[in-house]
Amino acid sequence: MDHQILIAVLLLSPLLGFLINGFRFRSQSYVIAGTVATLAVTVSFVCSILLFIELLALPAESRRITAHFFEWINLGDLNINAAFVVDQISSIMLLIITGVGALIHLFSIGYMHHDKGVTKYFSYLNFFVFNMLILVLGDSLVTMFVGWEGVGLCSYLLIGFWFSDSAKAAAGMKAFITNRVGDAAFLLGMFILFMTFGTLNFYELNALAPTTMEASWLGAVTLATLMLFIGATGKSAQIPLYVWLPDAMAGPTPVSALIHAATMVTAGVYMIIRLNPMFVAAPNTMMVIAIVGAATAVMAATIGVVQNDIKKVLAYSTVSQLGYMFLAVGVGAFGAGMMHLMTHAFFKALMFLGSGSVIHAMHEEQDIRKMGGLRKYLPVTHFTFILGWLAIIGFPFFSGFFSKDEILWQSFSSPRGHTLLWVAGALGAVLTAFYMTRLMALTFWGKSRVDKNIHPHESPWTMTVPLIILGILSVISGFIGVPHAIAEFMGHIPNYWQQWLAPVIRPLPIEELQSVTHTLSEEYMLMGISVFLAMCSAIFAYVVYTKKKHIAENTAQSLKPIYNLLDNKYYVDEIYFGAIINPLVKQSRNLWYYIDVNVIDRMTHVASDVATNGGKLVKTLQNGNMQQYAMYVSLGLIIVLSYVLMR
Amino acid sequence: MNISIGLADILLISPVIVLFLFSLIPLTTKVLNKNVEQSPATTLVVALMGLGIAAGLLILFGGSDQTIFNGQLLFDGLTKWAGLIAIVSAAAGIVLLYENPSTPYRQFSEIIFLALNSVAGMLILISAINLITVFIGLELMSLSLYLMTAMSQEQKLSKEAAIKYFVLGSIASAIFLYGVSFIFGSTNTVNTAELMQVAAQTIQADKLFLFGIIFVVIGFCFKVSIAPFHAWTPDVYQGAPTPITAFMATAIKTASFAAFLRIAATQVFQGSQNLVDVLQWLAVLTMTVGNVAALVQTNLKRTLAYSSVAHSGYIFIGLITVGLSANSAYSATAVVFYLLTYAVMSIGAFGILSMIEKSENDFVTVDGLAGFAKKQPALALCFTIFLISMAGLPPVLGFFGKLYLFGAAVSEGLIWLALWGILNSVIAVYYYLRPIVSMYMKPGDTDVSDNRLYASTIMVIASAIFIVVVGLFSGPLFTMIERSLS
Amino acid sequence: MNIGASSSILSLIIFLPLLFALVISFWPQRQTLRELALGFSLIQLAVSLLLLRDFDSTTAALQFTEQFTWIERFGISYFVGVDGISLMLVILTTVLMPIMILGSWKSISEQVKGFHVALFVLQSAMLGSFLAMDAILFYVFWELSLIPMYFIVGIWGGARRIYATVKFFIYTMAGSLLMLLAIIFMMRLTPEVTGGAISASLLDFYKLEIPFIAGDFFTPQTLLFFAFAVAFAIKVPLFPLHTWLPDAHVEAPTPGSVVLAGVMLKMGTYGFLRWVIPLFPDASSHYAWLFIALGLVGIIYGALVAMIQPDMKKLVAYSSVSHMGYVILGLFVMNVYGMGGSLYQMLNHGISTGGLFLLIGMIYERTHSREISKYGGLAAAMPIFTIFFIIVTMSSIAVPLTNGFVGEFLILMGAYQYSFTASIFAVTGVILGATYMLWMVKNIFFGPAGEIVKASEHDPEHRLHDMSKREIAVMLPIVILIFWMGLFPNTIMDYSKQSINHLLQNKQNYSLEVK
Amino acid sequence: MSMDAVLFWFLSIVVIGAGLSVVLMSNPIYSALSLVMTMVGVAALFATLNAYFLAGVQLIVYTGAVMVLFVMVLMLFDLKRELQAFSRGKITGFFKIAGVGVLAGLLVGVITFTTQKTSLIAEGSPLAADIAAQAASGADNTKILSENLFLKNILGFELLGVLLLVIAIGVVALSRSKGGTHARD
Amino acid sequence: MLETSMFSEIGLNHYLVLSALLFTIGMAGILLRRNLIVVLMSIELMLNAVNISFVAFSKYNMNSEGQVMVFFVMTIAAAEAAVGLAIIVSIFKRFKEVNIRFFEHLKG
Repeated sequence: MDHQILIAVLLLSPLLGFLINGFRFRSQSYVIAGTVATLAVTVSFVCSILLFIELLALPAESRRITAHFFEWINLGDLNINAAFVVDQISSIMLLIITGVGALIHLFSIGYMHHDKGVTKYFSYLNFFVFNMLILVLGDSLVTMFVGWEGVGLCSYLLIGFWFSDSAKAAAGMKAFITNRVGDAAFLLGMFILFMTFGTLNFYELNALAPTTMEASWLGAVTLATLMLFIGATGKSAQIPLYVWLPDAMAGPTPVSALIHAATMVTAGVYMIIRLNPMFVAAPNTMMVIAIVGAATAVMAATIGVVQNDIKKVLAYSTVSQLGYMFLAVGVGAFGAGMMHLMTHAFFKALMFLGSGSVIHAMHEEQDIRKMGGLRKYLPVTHFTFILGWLAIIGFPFFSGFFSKDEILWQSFSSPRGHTLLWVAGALGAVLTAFYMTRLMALTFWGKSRVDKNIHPHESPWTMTVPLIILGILSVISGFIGVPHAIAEFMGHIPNYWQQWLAPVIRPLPIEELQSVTHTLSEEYMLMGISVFLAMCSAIFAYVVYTKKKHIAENTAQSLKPIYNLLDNKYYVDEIYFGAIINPLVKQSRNLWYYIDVNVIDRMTHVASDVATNGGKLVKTLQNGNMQQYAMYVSLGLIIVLSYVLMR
Repeated sequence: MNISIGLADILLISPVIVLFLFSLIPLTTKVLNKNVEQSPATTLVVALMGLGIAAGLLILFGGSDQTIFNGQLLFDGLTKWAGLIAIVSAAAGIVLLYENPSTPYRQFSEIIFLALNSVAGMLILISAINLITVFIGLELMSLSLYLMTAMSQEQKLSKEAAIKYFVLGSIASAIFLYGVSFIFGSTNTVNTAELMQVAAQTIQADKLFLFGIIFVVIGFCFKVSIAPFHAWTPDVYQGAPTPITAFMATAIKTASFAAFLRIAATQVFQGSQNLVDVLQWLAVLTMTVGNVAALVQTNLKRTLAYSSVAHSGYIFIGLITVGLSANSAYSATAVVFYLLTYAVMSIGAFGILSMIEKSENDFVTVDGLAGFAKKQPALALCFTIFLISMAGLPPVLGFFGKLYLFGAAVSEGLIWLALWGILNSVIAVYYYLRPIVSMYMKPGDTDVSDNRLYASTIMVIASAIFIVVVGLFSGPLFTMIERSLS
Repeated sequence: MNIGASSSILSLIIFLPLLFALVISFWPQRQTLRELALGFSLIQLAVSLLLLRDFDSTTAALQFTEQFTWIERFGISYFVGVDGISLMLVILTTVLMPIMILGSWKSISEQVKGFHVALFVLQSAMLGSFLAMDAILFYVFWELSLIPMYFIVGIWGGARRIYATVKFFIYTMAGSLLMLLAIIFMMRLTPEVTGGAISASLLDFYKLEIPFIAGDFFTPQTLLFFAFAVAFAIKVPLFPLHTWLPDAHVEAPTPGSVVLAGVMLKMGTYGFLRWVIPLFPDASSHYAWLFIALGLVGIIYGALVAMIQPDMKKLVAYSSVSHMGYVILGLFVMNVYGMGGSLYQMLNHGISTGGLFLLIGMIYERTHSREISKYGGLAAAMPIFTIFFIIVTMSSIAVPLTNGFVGEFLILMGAYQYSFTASIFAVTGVILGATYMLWMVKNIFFGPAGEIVKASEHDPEHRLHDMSKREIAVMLPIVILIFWMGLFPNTIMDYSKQSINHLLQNKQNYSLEVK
Repeated sequence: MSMDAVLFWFLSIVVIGAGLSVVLMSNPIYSALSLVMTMVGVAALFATLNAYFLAGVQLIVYTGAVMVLFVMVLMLFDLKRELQAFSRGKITGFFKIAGVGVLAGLLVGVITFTTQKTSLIAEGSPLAADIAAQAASGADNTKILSENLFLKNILGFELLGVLLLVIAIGVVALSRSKGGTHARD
Repeated sequence: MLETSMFSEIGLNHYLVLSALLFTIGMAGILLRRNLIVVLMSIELMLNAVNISFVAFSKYNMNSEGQVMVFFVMTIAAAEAAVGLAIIVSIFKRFKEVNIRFFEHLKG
């Protein structure tokens, strides 16, 4: 019972924060609003920790705390409860969401203090946390879907937070609709699962998941998982539905940190890990996921190389990193995926907040070409940003290093992996190192290109404290899940992460695992190659963007077509608009014009015209001449007589 | 030949006698009063008394299923009900007459005299089972009407209407009579009761008889305005003074249909499938012509005239059903019920028009009703009720009339006729809605010609109440009529 | 004091509004008319809640039945009853009524008396058609509902009101007359099952076994099925019979739109559920594909066409076409999810689309424009209004925790159970629905201040003031219902579960018991 | 050719010829006079059919009364020449003439080809033998007629009285009404 | 044989055909003549045709009822003529015209 209360408090405290701030949305007192919101999330964080401790106390196999509140939808065989589960996976998510969330709330107090809609902002933020908690805690796909759409809604509201800019409002709408495409597939996936297994509860589904692998592409499990994966591509910004995420940077920067880096966008990965037995049973889906993940990782990284907006760079980086996570889950490395999810949450949140600090300092200037040399104005930001940078480029023994290399290794060594996947992953790592270094170089290092009117200054403590905490986490968090190879090397550090997750992760089938064997040396070699290449890339970028600018410009000039292609993000938006959206709108107009107006209404009018013309005919016949009338009588008589005689 | 006329004959025919006598009272008074017209109100009261007494006598003796005058007249349920409808609607027509600008008040007693005798003719027409008596009744009814039409204060259109009605009506009479002569020649009788026994066989064997029947049927078709014999209807309805139009659309139509019903009830149609077919086509043609023509009218009276044609088509469906069904009481009841329905709503609708007309030359257009609802909410509501009822929308009487009528058709397997009737109802809705649109939804200041038209107002409101109340409780009335018809 | 639902509570529910209408039409004071009407509607709501309280949701049987002979000759009776299928629609009708009256407080300024009389008569007719268990009685109420609606659109409507109202009337009338013919035909068949007497009772109709030959269109059951189905499809409205709806909605005054979308359209879908499917099980199954296809076309077509509408009301009207397509889809997949979802979606659509129309009405009162392109940036000027609008929008696009999700989810699930292809088409509606609604929200509320907002800034007389207390009071029940129904759907679905299960299990020989 | 036949053919030629000239004469006075001729011919035809009483009535009522009325009215109007005696219009004219022709054809066809009633006395007449016996003499015929008229059809007879009264009063009233011949205004 | 019998033996059909011809002549008159009085005369022609038919049938059926009818028809025809003429006279008084052409105001 006390679990139930704990979970209730965990869930309701952000909701309460939302309501409190929501009802006084006109208030401009950022202190009250911020305090309320931050407190609400902090309460949740405390609950999360308590729950985590309770979980720790439970034996490994039965680490599961459930809270059943009420029956939600109950019809036929469908039985969906408002029930929530804290287990190994969701407890990690809980900690990330509430922990990082609380930090970002704190950061926001400083960041948003001058904004008129600050109370509204905090209420949205709290509401987001509430929905995210439902997403991760829900015990069934439908409950998850509640949060799934709920975070989408919050994302929509927060992206369009500065709604008077119509581009920003449009970005919010784009995010929601793109997500809806995924959601539609998600719904289909749910239906397939329900009709196949008769339940939508995660545990029941996982227990029912077939142990034999499904070879067919059209098998129920494959189809269902594919559909769910499409849902995940929407939420987690994978090809082909990633297009909304870069635009989503229109929202306030802490929002980007919370929603579009740390939490919401990882929901797809989380969902796949939640249902990992089901996905394991569908190798075809896994293959698709891995390929999509790898492709996204590379593609987003290439775009990131040429972006000049600090947040856009981070956004593409996020897309790219999410690609890694999908690559991981696609090859069956669920633990590694989850690990990367967590480390990414730390360092990407850190970098977003850092960029927020920069933007704050630069008075809303986001173009990195107009920055440079900020190191001296923003020491704390710079320092923490460096930590994040090192983490993301996989600098050894920073958190990103552990998770990313585990993913790369798994993509090579897993029975569902492939050399090409590893190549793609490594290429992505190289590119990541390049563009992140470029970002650092252009923003913090080199000569200042800052506008004379702008006097950058370090942010207040509410903003720097979260940066520092996240920086620390970015550095150390990798150590809780040190990969096997490195652990060997570092002296048998236990992999707490794997141990923790093991009970809820279904390993790949034993026969598959036995089919491939890899040696430790291979692992070292590959790790060495990737790290080496990444470091080279980083150094190259450093050199190019701090010392020898002309190289970059020359390259851009000489590779104009490629540069343009990347600069225009492979024209994906244009293709979507040109091939789908615009024709759809145009055809809709035609549809309305031709079908509604010219067919259906026309038919109605024709029918009435027929009647009216009939009436006019009768009117003509009724010409007022009584002899004419007598003629009708006689003709009528004749016709009747003749007709009757005909038989 | 021992034929005596007894008390029973006199009692049964007493409504006719009463009507005739009462028709003479105002006239006699006028003559005695040095040819000076007494107050129209008195005349009206006398006329209404006469009609009232006649109605009472009809109720008292009417439905006794007796034939009198050697099988000339039959007083059965049909006589009683159709007679009552005719008398009551005639009374309503007279009330309208009393307050209409086209009425020649200096000759009000003459008009009333003609009207009451016309009603007497109707009673004869309704009760006659001898075709020649039918003819006499028909002529008594029609000739009075022609004269009434011609006597309007309005000089141009009413005269034209009268002459058109007269000439075409005479052709119809001739056709009817020619048919009677053929029937007489073939069967040696013109008594419908006797005809009933031989009709079905004779019609197959004897083409002359078939022709006779067709001529008679077409004679009636003319009177009840079945297309293509309807052409006089819109012109005459429009040209005649509105109260007389009301009289024509209700009393005359009821009486003609009742007599027609007697022909149909002889089951004579059953002998010739072709005849049945062609009658069905006539019904379809009538409904369609009436409704589509009404769609394009602007003059409200003419619209209602065409609508009257369309309603004849609906009733004609019932009539065909009567001609086909073995147990015709139900179908006949449906027809009589519809006649009642149509009479009440027509009286009401024409009554409203009559009240709006400002002078004998005034005619009401559809758009001319604009703003009526603001000036006269009660009357506008009544008019709406009449129109809704005519359109056959529940819960008012018109719906139930149609329900029973189409129900009868469906039960005889004439589903396609019912379908056609229903299709037509849809067309009809459009033009029934237009006056409502005008009254309620368009700005304007249409008002009644005089706020002191008490008699008409009472009559119109009573009709509306009747339509609503009887509409809701039509079951007992239907059962009552059916019981007296079977 | 324990006010129990007496045996004649249904008659009370049906005829109380008529009585109210009568009282209002003779009420001498103009000033207190609205308050009176509001009070009456609340009384009516209370009475209907009594019904809800005493309703037994554990049975599929017909409850609170009353049967009096009406027209004995044809076995037509005044026969009313309520079961799980109709109960919630009755409540929906009575709930929306006070909201509508309150919503029209300012917008209806002419002929106030007539307006409220029409509203109450309309309410009575609608309740009657939900509760009638006799074919003719049903038909009477069904058609009766047209007349006040006709006046509401025609008198208090917009510029093209007459075209719209006549179109509405004739479309609906055309369909329902076919139904009348079918009813008459079926009454002729009833002696088979009643042992000689004609009957118009629905329960006797249920007993009929009307011959059906698959593939032969001209068999009685097929023809009757289509006669009924067309009548209801026009009312729903199902593509391609929907074109009257946008016109009617655009021209109708706010309460007219609300009642049209909120309740009247439900009469069509209710008809399918109460009449078509149980009466003609073979034909319904055999031609289910057709209606599913039309429902799907309606979903997608309605959404696509809504997307390009420049007028808010027209957009919402086409969204109704889309939403009602879902309902039809759910009904004809003939499984418990589809049907349960459909029944739920009927309520949802009534509430959320009704809410949208109310909101559009409020903004129209202020600016006298419904052209989306003239708006923009309204969120800054009217934040509370924006909040309400977005909440209702979310309900309309079926975001979870709002009512819309539950219905749509169940219907889609039902569609999937019927066919994967059908569900693929159906879910596109989910995407498109979000597209057009958000497009509208974006263009009205977000972006830089548009023509109207700018004009209002400079003109103190036309300043856009945010929602008044009354307007909040109008919207609050709707928002509460949206969330209540989204969070606790069982509290509402429990009432209809038995009836739906009963229908699905005994589709071939459906019958209703009388409790 | 019996005398009867000769008489019939003569009379029928007269009737048809006169009837045609009623229709075809463009001067209404000539039409009226032709109508008199027709009436007389019809009266004679009645006589050939043993309906002597009716022949008399025909002569008195029609030629005597009705025709006088017609001629009088014509005189009253003083119509010397008709401007447009016949209706115009090619299509309608065609339909009218064709219609009349077809109607005549239909009637004659049905009369001659579908029945073979060549005799003037029905075989096995349903009436009583006494009538058959009395039928030979015209005097008795009138008696039977009068009995029939005053006993069996007394109602019709009385009604005709009413009708004539109504017509008389009505016509007078019409003539005195506004715009009538004897209007007081 | 047929020739002789048709000409020499006068039967019912002869009278009926005569009546039919007269009837159609009357009909033609109504359809074609524009003078209202002539139209009225044509109506009389039709009624006379009917009378011939009645009398012929009366003789054929040996039923004097036919003759009674003729009597009635004649009376009514006279009454009709009276009414018709009265209306025509009143029309003439108003319009100075009895040509049908002038009475086409009511139409459509």
